[in-house]
Amino acid sequence: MNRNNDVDSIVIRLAGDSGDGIQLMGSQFAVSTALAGADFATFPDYPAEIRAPVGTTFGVSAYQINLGGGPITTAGDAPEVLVAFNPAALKVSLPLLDKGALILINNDSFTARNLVKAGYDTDPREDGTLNDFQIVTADISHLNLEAVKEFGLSKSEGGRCKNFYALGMLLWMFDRELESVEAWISRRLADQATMRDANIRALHAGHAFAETAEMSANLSQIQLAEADMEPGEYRSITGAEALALGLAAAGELAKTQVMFCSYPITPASPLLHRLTRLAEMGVGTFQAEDEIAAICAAIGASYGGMIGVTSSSGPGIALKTEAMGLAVSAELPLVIVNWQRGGPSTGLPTKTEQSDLYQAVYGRNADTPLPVLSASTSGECFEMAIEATRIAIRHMTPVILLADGYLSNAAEPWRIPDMAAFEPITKNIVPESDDSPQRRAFTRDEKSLGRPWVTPGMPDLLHRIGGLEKDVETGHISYDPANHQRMTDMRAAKIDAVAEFIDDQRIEHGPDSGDIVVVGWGSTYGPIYQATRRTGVSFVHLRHINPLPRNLGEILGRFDKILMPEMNNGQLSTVLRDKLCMETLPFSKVTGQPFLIREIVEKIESLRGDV
Amino acid sequence: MNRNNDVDSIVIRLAGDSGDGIQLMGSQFAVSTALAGADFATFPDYPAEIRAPVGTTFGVSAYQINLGGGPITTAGDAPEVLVAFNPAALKVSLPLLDKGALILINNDSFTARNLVKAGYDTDPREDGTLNDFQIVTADISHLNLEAVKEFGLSKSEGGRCKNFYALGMLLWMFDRELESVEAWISRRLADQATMRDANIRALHAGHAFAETAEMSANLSQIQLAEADMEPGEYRSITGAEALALGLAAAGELAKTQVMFCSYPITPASPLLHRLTRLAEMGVGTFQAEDEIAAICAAIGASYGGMIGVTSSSGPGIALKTEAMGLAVSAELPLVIVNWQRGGPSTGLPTKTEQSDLYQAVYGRNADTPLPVLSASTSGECFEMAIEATRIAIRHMTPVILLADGYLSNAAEPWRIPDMAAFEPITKNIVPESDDSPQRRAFTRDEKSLGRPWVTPGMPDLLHRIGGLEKDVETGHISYDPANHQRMTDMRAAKIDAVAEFIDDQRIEHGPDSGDIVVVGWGSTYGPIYQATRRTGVSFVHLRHINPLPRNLGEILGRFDKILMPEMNNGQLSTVLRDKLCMETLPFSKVTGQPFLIREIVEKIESLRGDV
Amino acid sequence: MPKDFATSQEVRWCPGCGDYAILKAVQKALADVGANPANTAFVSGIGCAARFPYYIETYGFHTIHGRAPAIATGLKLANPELDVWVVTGDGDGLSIGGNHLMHTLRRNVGLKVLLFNNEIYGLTKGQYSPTSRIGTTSPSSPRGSVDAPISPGQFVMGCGAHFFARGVDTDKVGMSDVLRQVHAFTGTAFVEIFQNCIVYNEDVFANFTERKTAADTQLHLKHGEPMLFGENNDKGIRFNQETWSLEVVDATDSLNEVLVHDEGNAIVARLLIDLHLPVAMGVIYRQPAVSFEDAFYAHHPSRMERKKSITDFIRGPSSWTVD
Amino acid sequence: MPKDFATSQEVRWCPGCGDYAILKAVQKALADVGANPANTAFVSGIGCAARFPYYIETYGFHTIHGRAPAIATGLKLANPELDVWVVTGDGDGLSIGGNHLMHTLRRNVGLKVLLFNNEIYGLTKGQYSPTSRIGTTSPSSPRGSVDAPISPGQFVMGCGAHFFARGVDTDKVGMSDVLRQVHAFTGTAFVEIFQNCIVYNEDVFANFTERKTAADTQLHLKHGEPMLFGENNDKGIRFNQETWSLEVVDATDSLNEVLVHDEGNAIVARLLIDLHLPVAMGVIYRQPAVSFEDAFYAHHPSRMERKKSITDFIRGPSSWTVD
Ligand SMILES: Cc1ncc(C[n+]2csc(CCOP(=O)(O)OP(=O)(O)O)c2C)c(N)n1
Ligand SMILES: Cc1ncc(C[n+]2csc(CCOP(=O)(O)OP(=O)(O)O)c2C)c(N)n1
Ligand code: SF4
Ligand code: SF4
Ligand SMILES: [Mg+2]
Ligand SMILES: [Mg+2]
Repeated sequence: MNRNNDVDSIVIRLAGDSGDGIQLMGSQFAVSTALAGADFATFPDYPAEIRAPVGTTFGVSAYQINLGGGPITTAGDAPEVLVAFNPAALKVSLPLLDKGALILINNDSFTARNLVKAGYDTDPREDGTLNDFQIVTADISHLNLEAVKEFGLSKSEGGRCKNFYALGMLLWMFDRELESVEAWISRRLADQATMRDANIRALHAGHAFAETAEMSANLSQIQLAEADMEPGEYRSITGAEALALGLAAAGELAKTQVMFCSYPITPASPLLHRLTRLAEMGVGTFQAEDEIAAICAAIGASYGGMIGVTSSSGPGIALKTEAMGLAVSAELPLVIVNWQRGGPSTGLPTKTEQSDLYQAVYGRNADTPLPVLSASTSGECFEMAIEATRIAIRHMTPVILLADGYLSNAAEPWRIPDMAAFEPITKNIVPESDDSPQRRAFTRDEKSLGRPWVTPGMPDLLHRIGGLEKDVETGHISYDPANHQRMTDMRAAKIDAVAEFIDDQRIEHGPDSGDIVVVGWGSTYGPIYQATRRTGVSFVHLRHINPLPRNLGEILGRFDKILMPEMNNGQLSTVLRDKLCMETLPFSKVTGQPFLIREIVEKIESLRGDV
Repeated sequence: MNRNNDVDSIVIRLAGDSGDGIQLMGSQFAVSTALAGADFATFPDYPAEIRAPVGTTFGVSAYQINLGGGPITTAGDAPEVLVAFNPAALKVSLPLLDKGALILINNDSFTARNLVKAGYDTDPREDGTLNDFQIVTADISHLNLEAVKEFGLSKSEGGRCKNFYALGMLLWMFDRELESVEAWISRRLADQATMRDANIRALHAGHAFAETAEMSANLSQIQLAEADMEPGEYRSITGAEALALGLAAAGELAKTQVMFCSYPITPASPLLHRLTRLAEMGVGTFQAEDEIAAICAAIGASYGGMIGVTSSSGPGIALKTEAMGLAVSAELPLVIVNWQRGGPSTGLPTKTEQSDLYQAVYGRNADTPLPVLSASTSGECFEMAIEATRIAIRHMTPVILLADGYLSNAAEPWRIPDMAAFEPITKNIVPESDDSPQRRAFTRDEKSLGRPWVTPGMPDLLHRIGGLEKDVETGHISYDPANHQRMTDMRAAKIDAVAEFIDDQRIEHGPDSGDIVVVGWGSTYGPIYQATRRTGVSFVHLRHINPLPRNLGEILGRFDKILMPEMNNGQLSTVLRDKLCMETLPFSKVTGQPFLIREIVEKIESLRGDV
Repeated sequence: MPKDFATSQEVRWCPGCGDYAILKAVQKALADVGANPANTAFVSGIGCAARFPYYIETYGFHTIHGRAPAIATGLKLANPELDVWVVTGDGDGLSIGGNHLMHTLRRNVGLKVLLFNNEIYGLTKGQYSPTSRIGTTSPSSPRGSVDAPISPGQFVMGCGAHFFARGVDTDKVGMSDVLRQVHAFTGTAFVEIFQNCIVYNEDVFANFTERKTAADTQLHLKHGEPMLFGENNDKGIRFNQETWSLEVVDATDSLNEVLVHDEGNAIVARLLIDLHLPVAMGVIYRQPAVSFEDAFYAHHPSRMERKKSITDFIRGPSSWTVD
Repeated sequence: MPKDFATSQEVRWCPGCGDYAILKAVQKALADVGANPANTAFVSGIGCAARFPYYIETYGFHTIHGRAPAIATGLKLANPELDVWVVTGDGDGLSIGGNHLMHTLRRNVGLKVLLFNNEIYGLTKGQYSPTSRIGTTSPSSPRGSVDAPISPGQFVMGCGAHFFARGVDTDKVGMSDVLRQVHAFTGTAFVEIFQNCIVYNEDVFANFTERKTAADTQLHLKHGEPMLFGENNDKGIRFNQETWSLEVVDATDSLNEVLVHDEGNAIVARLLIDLHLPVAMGVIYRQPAVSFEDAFYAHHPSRMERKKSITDFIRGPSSWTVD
């Protein structure tokens, strides 16, 4: 690590026990960082167990932050600063570090018992394990308890301020202000005056301690470059937050309420939790008895005139596929959000993956096409939620929006959009005519092929819908062979028609043609962005996966090699071979972990060697 | 129609009310045809309603038979003989006929009331509608009642013999013996002596009537060529029958019982019904509360050491996809049969389609590959059931076997196989070692990557399985990133390994290379077979769809154009583009009806024009 | 007029099917109570019974197997002003759809659920169902079924139902009385209708549905009135505390011992459900409680109205400006 | 020895979770009854409770959410000699898995079902569950839940259960007694275990599980014995026919009015299930009946043995020879 100098960006990892308040400390650090003008990206990495036994390696909770001059698009490859709250945290984090990294250790926790729990036979501080690193140790637990002594808290209450003590130290290291954190503590603990004051005290004490002679001998302040961010108002946002706001915004743009129906599942639940807090924006949440009931209730809500939305992760989406067919057949709008996680089956529920693309594009019985979108960053979840809703209502179809476990929890600075810039979402009009209501309800818009959204309660439009094949014109049940062909063609044409409404594919950066283009989708945006910038190759990132943007084939055709990094076994490659009949070079990583920038850089370099 | 002559083959369609006993009459006709040495293929075509109102067009039940010198592989394009039991039957069948066809009409049913019900304003026998056809009319209802008068039956009971009266006429026309039908009636109605005798009488009376002067003036006997069939013992078989027998045979070959768990659904139920009759062959059937319970009970049965099998059609298979992931993850054998039908959603439940290929190959969350097989003919369902079970047990994986609504009900002559010719199905061995039972239960065979089938009740092998990611060696839960990659790779390699065990792809007929090859799968075998024979182009038909036979790419590479007729929107084309990166020419028919031979012939001819 | 509730679609049940009579009864009941067709929706799953919406001139949604209660719940939440009816069969409602029914009932969603119980899977050609009696022979149980059936009444009571009634397909008077009460109920009103499938399960209920003997084999319940039946109301039902069960008594002798029907008594309701002969009909149990949608709206801070714009929320807990 | 039933796997529930005590009780009960580990299988769904099989040295299958009863049914059918236990939670068993539970119970499949009721979804971080009381605040119901909960006891009785018992996680004596009876039962033995989730729903059952007051707040039932409770068995339960409900009486005064527990009485069982204080514990209902697997095998023409070879069947009704 490049201490005592100005650096462009830096990667910090905080790690400790699940009970140590690491996630809180991390997100507060991120925000205070941002307030000082830095860009950042975070990666919360916590255990599968709810509350694993104290001191164990599988109970380690970590939070990685990459901050500095922008654009920062990933939480960073190798942490350059590690704050290790206990031996287990040290143990699991060490393999991630490059030589020379700075490790800040909480001495107090390195008891014989904790060393054993972490699986250390000897003390790593003394046995040479840390020789390649810069070590700074401090008795954080003890110092913190001293600092808050006067508040008369119990030992465990007092101990809970430790994360703010450590945060104080960090904030000094990066020369950040304490105000925003202080304000946050005051808000959050408004009705627990003692805890509030104790935490604020701990924060200041940590800051002061770092500034003192003893500490600053080993630890010096780091000046981060300011990010060169577009002017505007910013906030920190996770994917779940952005998607929740996006759905609410879509409802507002469509002048319709949003009914969100879901069943809890990792990592989809945060969206449900967020939406319960947006009730005053016309959002309702219904916790159904299972995933099937959830999508069915959403379909019912759409039938009733609200925007029905459901969300889950892979195993839950699997259960919803039969009902998706109904929504396709009945031509009702619906938004289905999939927060992908490691599989198959229960798999690695708290780890990220993007392996549900097959399921989204092809995973239904019969010829049942539907639009598939994908969000690339936490902030982009906002726009994609609006885009998904817009397509659902315009084409009267269910739409799948793919996100993943990483996006759900990862925070980044997000420029607050100007809502006036979004076009309203309009519904197809019921044709005025003497035709039967049934026919009027199935008179499709010529361009989008979307039918009008006729809902029970509207006078004079009584009609019946269902999952049996319908006459392409009258909407009545039809067993006619020729009609089935026409309906099958119409359903395909309707989804193809989406391409007429969406933006052309753009190249994120790099030359317009050349030897290599890297194609990504979803949360691999961050690492691919950096890797392609560093290597100067072209980067194309997909938000619309079905249908693909009309010009995609033409763009990709200008390159010799199409490299496709994916956190799955090559699923987007299948789609591109299928739809564009193009040879691609799949580059898979299926470990439950996001790509490192360097992994992609190396791959590009090795490809270049071949060229 | 080429009357009074020997003909090579002929297509006959029987059509009447659901209550007229058409299906029975058809299947008996087929068998007696076969006994006389003809090859045949049948296509039962019945209404969606259980018992539609008498005389309506939507209540028409039909049975089409193509018979003669073989090989006969489809029920034929245009019927050359139509037996119309009532006006509605005439009305719906007429559009299928070519000019010159012979129509045998039951005069008695052409009442004013029935004409109205069928939607005829005037009598088609008199208004010129039938000018292009040869018409033979007979008062079948009335003649039949006369014939059975002496048995003192009620009018409705007596009327129920009508189908055998008509069958007698048909059998005379084709110079067939009455014995086999008589024997069948005697067996079926063993405990209803009067009905038995009345039906036999009707059969003979019809036969005699056709022979009499009045009739034979209009109707003359047709001599069919004898089929040039391989020597052996034959029977008539439908796909549901063959699949049931195949599962029982697989159990016998594996020396294991078969537990079939399913939930009724059209057109999958016939397999359940058949299997309930094979109990003494070690087959159990469990009618579960829904499709999810059905696959789960099958998984439980497999876990308990029996061969778990489940079956459904598209919407039901959709519900099973989550549990398939569990079987993949837990590495348990399982056979999943999909009798495809028209979709999306409830779609056209009684019509055939092959549109669940996407679902079979790609339709699960995560990277969850599994083998996909497909049966081409009714008889082949037998071998494919054995093949599916063999793969499931060898590789310890769920296997999807695709069939369809057409195969479920269509009968054909089937050469009874010699069971001694099938290799036994062997289970992977539990390694003798000092390793933990958990590790032993997950020690995979080197070539197939299948693990041993260790089941509760075995002493000293206690271990635990589940859907969380497992260590590739010990089988214990593992959250390790590198292990997840290894397991993902292993799961893919295991399914790829299936290709090492299966037969190479063969060319059904036609040159080894050239301008056009037609590639099919499933029940399109019949029409493609005929169309390629007639046009002399090469024909490749797939039984293994995932993985594909190793040499497939090489074979197809020798042709300029790959024509792919499918009863879906081009799904196998996607798979070939994906797996072989080959350009194909999809040729879709999605009408719920099988391809006609001529449709494919025309397509080939138009392609040839292009070449 | 009942015929105002008929659609142009040809009714396609088997001739003689009990569904026809139920359709008539529902059309009549809707006309009687003056229902507004545009504000009425019928939601069904899959099965013969589930074809119902095609034949009734209101809004209608023929959905997928077993899921009608879940879809109807979403519809009712989206528009609580609607009268939402669910039509289901013993297979649709109690086999694949049991879970949704249970949760609908415990939540007390304002749906009117008509379960056509014919003790068979009609549409799929006659397999035994979860209400089929042990020993039912069918294509999937040629030697007779071995599964013990579920009692729809006991099941819905166990799920915390607030309204349970019964009717016979062809009993015009009884059915229209029940349907009117169903219409008036807030919360889940569940009706088991004994429906004759003449093709696959003919006359399974004949022992108590035959017109001739109905007076002796059916007990028509009325809240606050004694449980009397028989041609001259000469028989009654009494609770025997020794055996903890209901028994038939001669009402002329011991009228004072005859139970008076209290719709709110869940214990007696369960005894009535198990009564074999006579079979209890009419509203067996009714215990009004707040409906799910009422609780949902009462609790929703804005009653689903948009009180604030996205611009009021979008900043989150803190924001900063880059210029 | 109980510890013979412990696996090498580290137990990963939150420190203080009620699941630990249940694990101990089950391990002890298996040791006590001399269960053969190789002939015992634990099948579970997904949830904190469902981690159970990893920690017990028998065969084990950690399956998918809600489906354990269906998988266990297949297992039991394939090998009826096994002791098959199902471990489930209030979410796993009563939310997503309600349908399978219902059908398992009505069929009376020989499974031993332990439902760990903590009135919350533990594993997914604390959302309210179908047994959570109205007003439960949770991440998905920050203003309190509005759904009326299901009563596990009433539900299983409604499904035609033949065995229903209750226990408290930390009550060693009561639990081991119940578990022994579960082990001995043929048919579905269903136990609701009140389990404390210290992280997301701490002490919801404290009003009757506190050791100090347990004698006054729990009614431990024994077949054939009067329903007495209290420090000195000085309180009893009586049936009030006026109100059709159970009530507490002073047992010293009116011992003769105190009900004697009859496990076979489904009506009293339902009253006991609804009793608020004291809360009824132990075997509340037991009415043995033939199990599904016994009926299945008794009915299966060959008891699943292969009596005939495929070659005996393959010809079908008629065949012919081509030479
Ligand atoms: C997912 C799914 N599974 C199975 C079916 C097949 N299916 C249609 S209706 C039905 C049962 C019908 O029985 P019931 O609900 O009693 O209605 P009935 O026909 O007797 O009125 C079944 C199994 C289906 N359509 N969809
Ligand atoms: C198909 C599916 N849906 C949802 C989930 C997420 N999930 C896992 S456990 C659980 C609920 C757990 O609650 P409960 O059964 O009460 O068990 P507890 O954790 O409280 O012991 C849920 C919703 C899942 N794993 N799979
Ligand atoms: S099969 Fe039975 S339930 Fe279905 S329409 Fe026919 S008679 Fe009615
Ligand atoms: S979350 Fe609750 S139920 Fe789950 S392990 Fe922790 S304390 Fe136990
Ligand atoms: Mg039914
Ligand atoms: Mg729980």
